[in-house]
Amino acid sequence: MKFALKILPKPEVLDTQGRAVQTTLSTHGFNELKDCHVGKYIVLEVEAADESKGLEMAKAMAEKGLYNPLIEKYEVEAL
Amino acid sequence: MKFALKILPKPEVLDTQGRAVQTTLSTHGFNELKDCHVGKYIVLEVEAADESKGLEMAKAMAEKGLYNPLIEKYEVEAL
Amino acid sequence: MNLEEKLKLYRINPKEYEKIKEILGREPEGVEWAVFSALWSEHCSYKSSKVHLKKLFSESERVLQSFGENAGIVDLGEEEKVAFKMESHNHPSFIEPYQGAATGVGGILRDIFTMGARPIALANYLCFGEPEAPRMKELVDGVVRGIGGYGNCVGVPNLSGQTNFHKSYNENILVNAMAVGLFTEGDPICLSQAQGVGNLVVYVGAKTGRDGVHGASMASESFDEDSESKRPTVQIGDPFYEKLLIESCLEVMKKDLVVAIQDMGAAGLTSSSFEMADKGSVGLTLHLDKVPLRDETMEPEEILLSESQERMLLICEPSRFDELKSVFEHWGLDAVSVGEVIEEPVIRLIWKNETLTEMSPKDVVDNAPQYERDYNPWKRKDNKNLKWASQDSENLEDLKKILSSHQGGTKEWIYRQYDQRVGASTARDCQSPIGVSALPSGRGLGIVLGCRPHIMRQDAWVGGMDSIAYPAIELAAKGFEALATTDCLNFGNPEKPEVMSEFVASLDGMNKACEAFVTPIISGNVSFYNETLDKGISPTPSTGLVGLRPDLKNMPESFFTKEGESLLVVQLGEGVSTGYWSEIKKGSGEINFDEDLKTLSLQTNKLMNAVLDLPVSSTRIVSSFGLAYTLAKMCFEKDLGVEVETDAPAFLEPLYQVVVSTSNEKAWMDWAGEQGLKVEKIGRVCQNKQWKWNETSLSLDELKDCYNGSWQKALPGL
Amino acid sequence: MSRVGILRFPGTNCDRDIWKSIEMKNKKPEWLWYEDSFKPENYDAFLVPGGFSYGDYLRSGALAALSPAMDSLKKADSLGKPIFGICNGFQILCEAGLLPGALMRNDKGRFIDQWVNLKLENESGWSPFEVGNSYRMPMAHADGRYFIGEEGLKSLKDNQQIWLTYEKNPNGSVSDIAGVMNEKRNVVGMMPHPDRALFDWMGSLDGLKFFDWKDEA
Ligand SMILES: Nc1ncnc2c1ncn2[C@@H]1O[C@H](COP(=O)(O)OP(=O)(O)O)[C@@H](O)[C@H]1O
Ligand SMILES: [Mg+2]
Repeated sequence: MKFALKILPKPEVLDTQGRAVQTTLSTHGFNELKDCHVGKYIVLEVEAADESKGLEMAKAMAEKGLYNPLIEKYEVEAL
Repeated sequence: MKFALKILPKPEVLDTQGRAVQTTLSTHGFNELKDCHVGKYIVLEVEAADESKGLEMAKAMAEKGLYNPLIEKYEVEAL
Repeated sequence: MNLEEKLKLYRINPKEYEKIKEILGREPEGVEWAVFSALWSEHCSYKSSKVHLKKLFSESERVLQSFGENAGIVDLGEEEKVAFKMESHNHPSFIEPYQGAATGVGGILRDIFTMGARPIALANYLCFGEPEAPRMKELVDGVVRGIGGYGNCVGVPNLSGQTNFHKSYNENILVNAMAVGLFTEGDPICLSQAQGVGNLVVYVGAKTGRDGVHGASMASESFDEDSESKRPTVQIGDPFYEKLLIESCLEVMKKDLVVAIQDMGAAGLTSSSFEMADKGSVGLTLHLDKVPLRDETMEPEEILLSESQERMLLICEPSRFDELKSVFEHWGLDAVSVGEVIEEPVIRLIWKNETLTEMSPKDVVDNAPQYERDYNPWKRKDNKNLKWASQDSENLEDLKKILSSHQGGTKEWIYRQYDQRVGASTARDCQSPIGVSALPSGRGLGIVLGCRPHIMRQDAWVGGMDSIAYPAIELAAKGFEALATTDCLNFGNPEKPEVMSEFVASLDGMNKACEAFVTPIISGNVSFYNETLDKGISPTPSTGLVGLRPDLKNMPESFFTKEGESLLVVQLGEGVSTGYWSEIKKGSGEINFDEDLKTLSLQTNKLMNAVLDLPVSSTRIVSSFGLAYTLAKMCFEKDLGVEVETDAPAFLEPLYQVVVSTSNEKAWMDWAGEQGLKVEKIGRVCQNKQWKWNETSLSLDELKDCYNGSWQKALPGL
Repeated sequence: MSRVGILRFPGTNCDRDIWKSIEMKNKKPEWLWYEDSFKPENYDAFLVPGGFSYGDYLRSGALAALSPAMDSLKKADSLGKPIFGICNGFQILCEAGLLPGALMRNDKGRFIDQWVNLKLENESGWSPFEVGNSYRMPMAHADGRYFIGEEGLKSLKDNQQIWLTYEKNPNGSVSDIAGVMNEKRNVVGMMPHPDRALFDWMGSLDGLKFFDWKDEA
């Protein structure tokens, strides 16, 4: 069973990568780009009895240290 | 309009981050984790006439350099 | 909110509140609370330490700028000058180790280039708890990654460091960073006095966010309690932005476009604007609504207190503003005029055409409270019985235990993660006891850190003295003359007399040594309240010294380079400590030090000259674990062994001795006779891979494995 | 005197080191700013220095590869001009497609600063030219693991495009690769720093041998 964690910097936290990507792309021909945030995409393949168990597990892994709650937020998604 | 790029290392490329996450998690007792891949999650906020135009733009940005086809693959998603 | 709650939230005590009312002639209102809270904080006002810092030895012929500016400056002659300073980022690093340490590096670099100097070197002084303490592995990893992440990216080499482990740091780690900047011919020194009525106040760099806004300051009536997003936000450092800021700021200074400049550090815009105005005896208008914001919903109080990184405030003549702006634009940065210098000595805070308040910077800055905290006179411990003599209890096999311990083992894991050569001027890196940067004039600039917490625990006065003497001797052993000092005084709660007593005693020890060695303290920082649940840290007045050497030729190595060379020990002073090993083994230690510092300094100076004049291949100060350990470390690099015959103790710690290896023993012995110094031959360097001490012989390969394996053993997985 | 264009991006931090290296070889260095196009005909050779262009954000070298100066550099390549990228400069040249392959995070996931010994595998348009010789210099990078797919590697080998290899692989690079060249051999890139091995006091002089090129030598 596969799950994806989408991890992004919290909105109030400075997103240094997002800032650099946004300014660079918008000056190089993509001025339609208004905002950009760069985070992590983690695919976890877990062995679980059912989807809800798997989801729980994925969350537990995230909480164990795959994201930093002081500066990041995350969502889980079943793939 | 917001779009997300999900970028992952190509299967033939050694995913050192994925490997590191897996080792850490399994030392923490998450034996159910069978495989793990770490990539990027990029949220783009673009000004576009409609969704299909926006999607096109997001793809164009990806192709312009947000991913490196030699080592990565990506998917776009409208948010 | 009643008054009591408010005072608590803004961390202002009742007496201070009375003083504020006296100053204002009324009760404080609105943002005034935040301004007093910030500027009267321990961090900004030095209220517990100022009376003692005033006593510090801080001048010499070479000192161009001492306390009072962003960093001190020393004249090196030949049109070269250096600015340097050290600062703590202990608490933020404990909360978020990567960002805490990274922003610590960013902050200290800004202090340096604000003065007009190009940063050329970094050094870091770290204290961690026991490896098995909760979160410790994560803290070590995060701090080291953070320092490397920032320093490497911004392109300033890390040349030196020191790392200590002790249980007193389990819940209060220390992260102190030092930066050194260079002025070459024609580089102006820029100061922070606002001047020139009608000049513009210009905001440069990153946009302001809610980063680091004090919990205390969040309490103003204007905020609703429930708002999650208004909680203090972790400050994020962007070394890439900092690099742009360095280049652009140095360029505008060189083009003479700035009248005054100041970085926005602790308490952000508030402290920078009030201090600039105060120093220049002028006033400023500040249109807070013109400050570039990351989040448009920010309120004036948050803008005033934000500690967003990579921002500067500068004063510029209106006619030069366009030129200034275009330099920043070239580097991709915004420069925005947010106010004006006015004659009336007040800070006028304006928000959408409405004056929020007018406050006199003199009243707030100069009238900040100062406390003479209680302390007791220091009683030096009398340990006259402790002698420099071989101990019955010594077991030479313990050398393996020392080398395999995290305290005595390699720190390579740390400095491999630091770029030590960017800038192409590194002559000695972190592997050497002192870092050396090659100056354009061809001379060498030595950088070294001091303060050994185990000595502090034995005697705070001697520990303070040692924070200067030990690094000064390390410099001399490579032929460098110590020129000046910066410090970072990390202590527990100053309201406790026992902590304050240690503070005063160690400062006195430092000061006496600075006078004797003529290494004035020209910049620094005090970090109190390193305490959790009533448990404070070992007193840790870390120091950074810079030294100068006339050339880079024949600089001694710190390891043996040639077989057959004689091993000599040069004695400077007669002090003795039971050393670090005794503390680890028995939990405590003793020290006997009763030296005439003037003599110690003279002897050190003689050693420096000898290193420059006499044939010498390697030198190394005998360190915390004693002679046996020091010799072993000198063997590793080239796999050369030693044969030692001596009746010296193996693990006691001398204050002080220096090991010298030379092909010309006679020259050194003659010198010792002439100069009246004690030099003893203890053995020779040999080809076979044995560490031999009298009858005991240990395999060098085994010792090396102990040393190199120590890190993984203590912190597996890192 | 040969004119050497040195590219500068926001975040480049070995630019002044390269300037020094070029001057030591009695050549004339000139800055080329990333935002500005330039005329390749006016220069004899080009250097892309190390550093952290754009903070290494997204991928090392990726954002720099998008800048106008890189379009001019591609023209320079089409004219066969010698181009040399060091460290971040190597990453930029790969991201821009001027060199094959990609540089990924070191296998242990950490920045590594250490001395390395390199072996010259094949001759390129850039010095040194003594195939088989070994050179000692520092490296300092987080993203230096050279990667190229199987086919790519085969063609690198077949065309003798592997320029330098590590004596002892520090970062997990495929086939110990420390530097490569393009098919025409005018473009080269390497991760270690010859610009940090120029004087005795630096610990090695080997770096001095890396700042000449064929049409001049
Ligand atoms: N935090 C650090 N950053 C950089 N270098 C460090 C750090 N900690 C220790 N080092 C370096 O590691 C080497 C060994 O340190 P240490 O074991 O304390 O021995 P020494 O007695 O030589 O200082 C020293 O040369 C020191 O400069
Ligand atoms: Mg040391």
